[in-house]
Amino acid sequence: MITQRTTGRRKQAVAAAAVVAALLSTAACGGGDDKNEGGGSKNGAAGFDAANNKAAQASLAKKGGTLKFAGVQDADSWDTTRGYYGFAWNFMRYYSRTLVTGNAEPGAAGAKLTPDLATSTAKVTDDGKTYTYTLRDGVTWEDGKPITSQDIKYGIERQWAQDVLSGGPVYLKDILDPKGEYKGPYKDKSKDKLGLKAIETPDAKTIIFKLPQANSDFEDILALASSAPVRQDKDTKSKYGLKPFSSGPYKFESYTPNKSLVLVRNTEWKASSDPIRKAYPDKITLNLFTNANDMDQRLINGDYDLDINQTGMSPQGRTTALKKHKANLDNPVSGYVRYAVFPQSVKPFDNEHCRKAVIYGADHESLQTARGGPVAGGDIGTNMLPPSVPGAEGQKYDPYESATTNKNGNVAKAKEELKACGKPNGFKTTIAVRNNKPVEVATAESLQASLKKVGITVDIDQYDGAQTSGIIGSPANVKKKGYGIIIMGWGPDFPTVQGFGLPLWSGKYILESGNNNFALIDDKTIDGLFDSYVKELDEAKKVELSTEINHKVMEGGYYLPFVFEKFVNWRGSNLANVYTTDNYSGQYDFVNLALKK
Amino acid sequence: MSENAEDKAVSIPAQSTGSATLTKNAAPGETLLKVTGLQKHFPIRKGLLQRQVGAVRAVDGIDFEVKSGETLGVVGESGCGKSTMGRLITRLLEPTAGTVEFEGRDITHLGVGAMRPMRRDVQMIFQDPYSSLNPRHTIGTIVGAPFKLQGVTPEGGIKKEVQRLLSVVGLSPEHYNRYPHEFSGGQRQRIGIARALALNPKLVVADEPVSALDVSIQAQVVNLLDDLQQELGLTYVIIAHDLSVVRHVSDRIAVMYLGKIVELADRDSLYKAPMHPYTKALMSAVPIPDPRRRSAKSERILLKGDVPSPISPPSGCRFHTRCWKATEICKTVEPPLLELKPGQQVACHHPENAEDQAPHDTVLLTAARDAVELVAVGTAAELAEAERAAAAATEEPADVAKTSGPEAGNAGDDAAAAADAGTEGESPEPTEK
Amino acid sequence: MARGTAAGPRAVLAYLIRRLFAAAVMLVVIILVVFGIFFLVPRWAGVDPATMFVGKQADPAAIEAVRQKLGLGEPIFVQVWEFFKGLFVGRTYASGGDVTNCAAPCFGYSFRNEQAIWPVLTDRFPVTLALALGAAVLWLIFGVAAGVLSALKRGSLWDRGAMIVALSGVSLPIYFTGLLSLAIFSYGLGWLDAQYVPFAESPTGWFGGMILPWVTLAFLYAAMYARITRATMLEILGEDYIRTARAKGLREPVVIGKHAMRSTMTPILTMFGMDLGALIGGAILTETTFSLPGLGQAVLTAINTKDLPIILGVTLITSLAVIFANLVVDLLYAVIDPRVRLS
Amino acid sequence: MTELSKSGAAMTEPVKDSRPPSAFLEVRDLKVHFPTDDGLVKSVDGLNFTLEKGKTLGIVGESGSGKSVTSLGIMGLHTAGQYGKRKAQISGEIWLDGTELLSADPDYVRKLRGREMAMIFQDPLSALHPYYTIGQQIVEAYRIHNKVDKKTARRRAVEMLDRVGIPQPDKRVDSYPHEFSGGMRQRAMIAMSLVNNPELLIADEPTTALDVTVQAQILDLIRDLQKEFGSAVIVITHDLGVVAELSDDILVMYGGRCIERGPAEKVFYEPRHPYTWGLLGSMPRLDREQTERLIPVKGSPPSLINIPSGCAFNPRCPYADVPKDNVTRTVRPELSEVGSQHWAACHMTQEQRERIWIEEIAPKL
Repeated sequence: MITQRTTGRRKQAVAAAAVVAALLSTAACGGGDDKNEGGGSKNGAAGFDAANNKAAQASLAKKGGTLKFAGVQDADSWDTTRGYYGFAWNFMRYYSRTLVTGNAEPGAAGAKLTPDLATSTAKVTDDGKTYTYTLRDGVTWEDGKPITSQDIKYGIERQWAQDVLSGGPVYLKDILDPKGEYKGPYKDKSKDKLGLKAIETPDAKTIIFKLPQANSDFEDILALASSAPVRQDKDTKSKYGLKPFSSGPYKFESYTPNKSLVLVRNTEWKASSDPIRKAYPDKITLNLFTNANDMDQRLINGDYDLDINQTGMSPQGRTTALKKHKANLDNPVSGYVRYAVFPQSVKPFDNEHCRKAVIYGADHESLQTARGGPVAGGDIGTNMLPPSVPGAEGQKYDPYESATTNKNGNVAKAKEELKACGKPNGFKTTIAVRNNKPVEVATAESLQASLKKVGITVDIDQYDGAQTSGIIGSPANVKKKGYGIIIMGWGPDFPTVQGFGLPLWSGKYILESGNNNFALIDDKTIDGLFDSYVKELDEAKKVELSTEINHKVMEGGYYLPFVFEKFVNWRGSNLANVYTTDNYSGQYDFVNLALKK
Repeated sequence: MSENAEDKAVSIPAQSTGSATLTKNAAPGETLLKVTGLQKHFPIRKGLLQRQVGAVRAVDGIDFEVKSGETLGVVGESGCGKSTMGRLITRLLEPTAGTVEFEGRDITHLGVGAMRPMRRDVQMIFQDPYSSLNPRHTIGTIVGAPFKLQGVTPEGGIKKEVQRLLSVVGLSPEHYNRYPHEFSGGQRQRIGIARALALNPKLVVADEPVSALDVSIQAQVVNLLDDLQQELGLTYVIIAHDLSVVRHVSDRIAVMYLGKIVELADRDSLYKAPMHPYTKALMSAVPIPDPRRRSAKSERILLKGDVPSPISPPSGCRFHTRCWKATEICKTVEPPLLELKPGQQVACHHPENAEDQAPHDTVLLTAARDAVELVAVGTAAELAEAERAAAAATEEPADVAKTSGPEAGNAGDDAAAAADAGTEGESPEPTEK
Repeated sequence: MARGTAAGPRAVLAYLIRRLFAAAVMLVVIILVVFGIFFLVPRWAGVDPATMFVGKQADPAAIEAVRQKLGLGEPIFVQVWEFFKGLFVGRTYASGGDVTNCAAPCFGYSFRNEQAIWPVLTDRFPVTLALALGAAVLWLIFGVAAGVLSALKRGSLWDRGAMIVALSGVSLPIYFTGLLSLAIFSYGLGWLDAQYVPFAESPTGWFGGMILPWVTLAFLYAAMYARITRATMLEILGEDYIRTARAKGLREPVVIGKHAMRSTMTPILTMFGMDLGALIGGAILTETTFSLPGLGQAVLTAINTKDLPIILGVTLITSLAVIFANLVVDLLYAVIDPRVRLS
Repeated sequence: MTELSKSGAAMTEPVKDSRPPSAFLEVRDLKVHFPTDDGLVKSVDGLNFTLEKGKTLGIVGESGSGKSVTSLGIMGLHTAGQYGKRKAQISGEIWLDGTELLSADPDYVRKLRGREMAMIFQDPLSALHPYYTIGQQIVEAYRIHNKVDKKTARRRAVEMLDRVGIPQPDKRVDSYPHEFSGGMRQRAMIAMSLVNNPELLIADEPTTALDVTVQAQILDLIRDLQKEFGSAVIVITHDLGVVAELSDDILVMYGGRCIERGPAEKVFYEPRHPYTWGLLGSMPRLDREQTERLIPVKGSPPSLINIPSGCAFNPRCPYADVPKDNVTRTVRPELSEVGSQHWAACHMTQEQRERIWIEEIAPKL
């Protein structure tokens, strides 16, 4: 998933924030309108963290009304094939269905898969290479026609047409057609445009996936919005995202990019065909803002119910809300890990002792503070696996004692490691940091300060954050620029060790451009563990393997995790049945949000 | 005259050595400046490509000489080209055609570098004592600037020399460190004169040196110029619109009309017996500070309309559109500037006070009949009285004015057209009033 | 300044043609500069613009396709030529079996939003125009009025107060005054709901939502105009022709309102013409602060996402607007001051 | 001529407890002072004169002598359009046709401006509004005081332009001031001033900005029009030639006060003040034989903030020491009658002055 919320324009706004915040607090004092105080009442907010991993005020949910989203960032695309933003996938469940999907339940339960278009989860052969699904009866498109297995196949095939439909995840393409033989539906010579061999549709109700190699996360991938059906006669290719054809309870009424979106009920959708979606509101709107403070203020005022971007409030809005409207806030774990990573191509980070010297030398508490502190920033990161991923141990696994003994840095240990590295007097290197993320710049400065104490001198290079993949995604460029430390963050596309860690830690994923394995980890053991993982169908074993992969990565000292990210999210007082879900990394589950009675 | 007394008390180096004056300056009577066929046309550009669509013929072929030690006065109305002429002979402007010779040397097209030594010998005094002095510089800096520009260090240093110059023009040497705003108009003009005198010039061109000054101050400056000429043997070209001032200061006078010299004569000849009708009209127009003259039933030649545009001056004699003596020849043939009497040159076919140059051509142009009006001078009250007294008189001046109309007929059209373009000609000479 | 008799219709026409020609040249230069900034500068910096348009899993095929679609493989002059062609005859974007027609006037096509630019511009331009015009009316009325009053009551408490406010108006940035006004009037006191409502939906709602943006944008300029008006008015009041007007026996309000005002308008109009360009900048900031769905918001989003076609389109349309408005100002100038001839 | 009851309004005006005026225009002890940062500028400091209809008064003086301030004072233009705190302080009495203006309602005085009293200014280019046509400006001047439609007013404007000698007046009426030559502009200015047949016309340096030949035309025009309309005229100028031509009476101002006043002939031929002598001696004259040197007045005009004590002219006066006891430097001389209708303000005795004039000054002129 990609988050792009904190953009350059924030800086200006932040500048004026202090004054405005001061004014606001006085203004709010005089208000005397305590609608946000007190938990659980019919008109009141449910209370602090009331919806974090549990459903708040589910009993107050009503049918009808208009659910109002606000946001500062539009989706990259509302085309199910092309979208990659987490909030977009979350929102797509309103108008698109997949064979299987995450449970509509709070917390970890939400990440469990449940059949959606399919009657049950897949029948998988023992070798893990064949997945068969049968479609439910009564599943329809917005024009009333039934959804067929061919529609699902066509929707998936669209991933192959990267030249037209770029932007979305391509896991299925890599798994089903690793050699890239299929050219996509638009260049498909067959009459029905369903030339992909790996998927078979013997009849309209049955779909069979034949994997060249087993992948134990395959069903998780099928649960992604990018596996949603698309009907061939309604495929408007690159413009599909402007008006996707609905298979869910809502359909597009109007959409103007970067401005507004309105969903209305899809009258052809039958509740009986859908065990997941409750479809409470009559109408769902999204309005886009340019001024994040303005948007937060409108959320607080009750003009809008929810921030669609789900990346936490802006610093100013957060301050106000924490003071005055704490009951409206939840503080979930975002699924993101924020970290520094050491490219092994840049000396002396080819030596693991030098990497560890940095880990020991860092003041983890001040890094956490730079990220926003325990509430807005998150708990000190002690390892690389986010708590929402199965196999994660959270702060219980702390190989460098970052959250305990060494939380303010351990100079002695760091010096020891430097000696072992052969650089007893320290060394010089450069931190690469995105210039459009003030918080990351702050962490870089914090790191710079604490490393100075152990004799490691660092320069900070702020590069154009909009061109991340071109600058740090090219290992050659990283080496040339001497970026010994890169500051980044990462969240899972789907909540498994594969969905999170494969692009970061697998030697196969070292790419010339668009690289995300910044550390250039090419470790046979780790690659072997991933291979075992994808073949393993047993859930418990998968969890064990996930834990092991995490341990191996941490032992190599490739990463200095800062925090297991948390954010402060606003929950409108008017909302019922609100809960966060691990399926979307701690975001509220949009699909079953309701307005209060 | 206290200033005078002071002036004479100051010793002036150029004079103190007696003969030095003569070696420095050309002997009196020798030609110092000679101007031949001098022209200056300011192009008028229009349109996207800035094509030249015409020219303001500010100075359009004039010849004259200035002899060492004399004062040549130049008079004329706005737009006649007198200021442009001043700038041409000081080479502040580059002539379009013709030559300017100074001490026998052609300086018409000398470059900046070659002109530098010449600049010492030719200096200019400007009309406006307020705007010609930099308000941020002290008097010492202003008057001393020519030394620095020319790289000359006078004996005893610049400061001493500047203080000497200040006393020469009747200012106190203590004024050295003051700024222009601390001085009155007359004092500022004295500063301008001191600056012009700094390098001991041979020729001083003064453009309207007193017209911005009050009457009582005017006289001070006129006297000062007079004294300086006598003491330093200076040669002046004084440009002015005020005929009385010009008469007072000049030995010879050139009258200009639309870029041409129409009459060039000794002062006394010119004022006693002007030959050119324009000169006559010009002198007649000057109000005389004598209330008795009006009761003496004196009459005045009143020219009609305005000066035509220097962009398209009239053919033949340029004055023919406003001249009461104009005949056919005046319209077609441009009269040459001829010496009709020793010391009096005039460019006219039918001069006054001299033999008619084109006696055969006697038919007046129709416009000429209305070109001029003779009016009585007097206060309204007196005239009203006179009219009542002569109620039965057949000739009534006011009536004539009414029936003919001030600018009737063709002449009127010309004048109107001229009025349109009139001020365009003024633009190259912004300082003229 | 050439002088002559009053300009006839032919002179006005010739003037207009000349100005339009100059405007066209200007636009071409603007297009070239914007092209240069967004296509050439990243290339010099060693970054392929095409990679900015693809997603997280950068597929080489996708990058190539984007490059082809945007025409980035072509030399810059071909790209520019294609763009101009699109303006007049429309153009077709084709890639991988996906064909998109962009009818004339084709201002380009945004691959971020899969939209032709022209509808985006026509959708958003009225908002910006309404903001700019409303603010311009406000600042002209209040700025000029305050300036005149200050001039007439020179040295009074009103004068000093107004000039202090004006000074603060000139010095404070829009996002500050904007946020401040939002905080006070919208969030705090709740007098005005500064939320954009389309005019067609509710004219009163639209008006209510525009008040704060108008005032915020106008404040900056009103302050400047008050200062310039005051200074000019004081100067004009010293003119001889004002004395003449009084000597005729005119009432003081007529002297000020007719004779002095008309002359005062000349420098104000000159300044107004120059401010039009800056006004767009101010409008962008204001739209951002108040989340108005205008051109400013569109261009800001486009800059953040490197959506060149939108940026180019907005730049063009605003340049056109500024050039057009300047033409109007120049014509008005000639109407106010007869000495100015259209040449 | 459209006649509005010009004198009727006088009855409604408060009449000052003062002796009634003896002339059409009577100015009594007029003082106009301006407060400035540097001090009080006493531009006019106690001025008296009278003027009858049909007669011309010439006011002569150098820059800063207070002559223009006097004219603006009579027109009431120091109080109209005074903004801000620094207002001109005016005292004295101005009686115009039986009405005292300084104590009158300002709006009443405003109505008199342009109708009963009008003014011609020095520089017609700056005195005419550059943005309005000549016609518009004249029409406006006419319609303020006459309830007529625009057409009638325009006819009147054309008529006036014709009267002041502007060719093709029906066309030129639509021209802008900048399209006129200097002389034409001044004619238009005069047409505008006279459009309501004012009984008092004040011409402030009417020809200073003009060329000699044009000056002659304008002087002729003013004279002619005055004869026709029978107005009282005040001509303000620094040019003794202009005064000599136009004026019946002459008033010489110095340092904000009148130092000599009398019939033109007396002032020119029997001047009784050293400053008047100085003015006459400073002037090169075309009508006399060439003199070798001019006789200037030494020094510069006084500052109006620190007017010299005693006689304001004493620092520049060659005869300051003729009267005894240093009286010229301590006592301000009052005007005293030196002949029929002829006054001068000088400490020297009549005899002394007569002797100096005849023996020392007159021969040199």
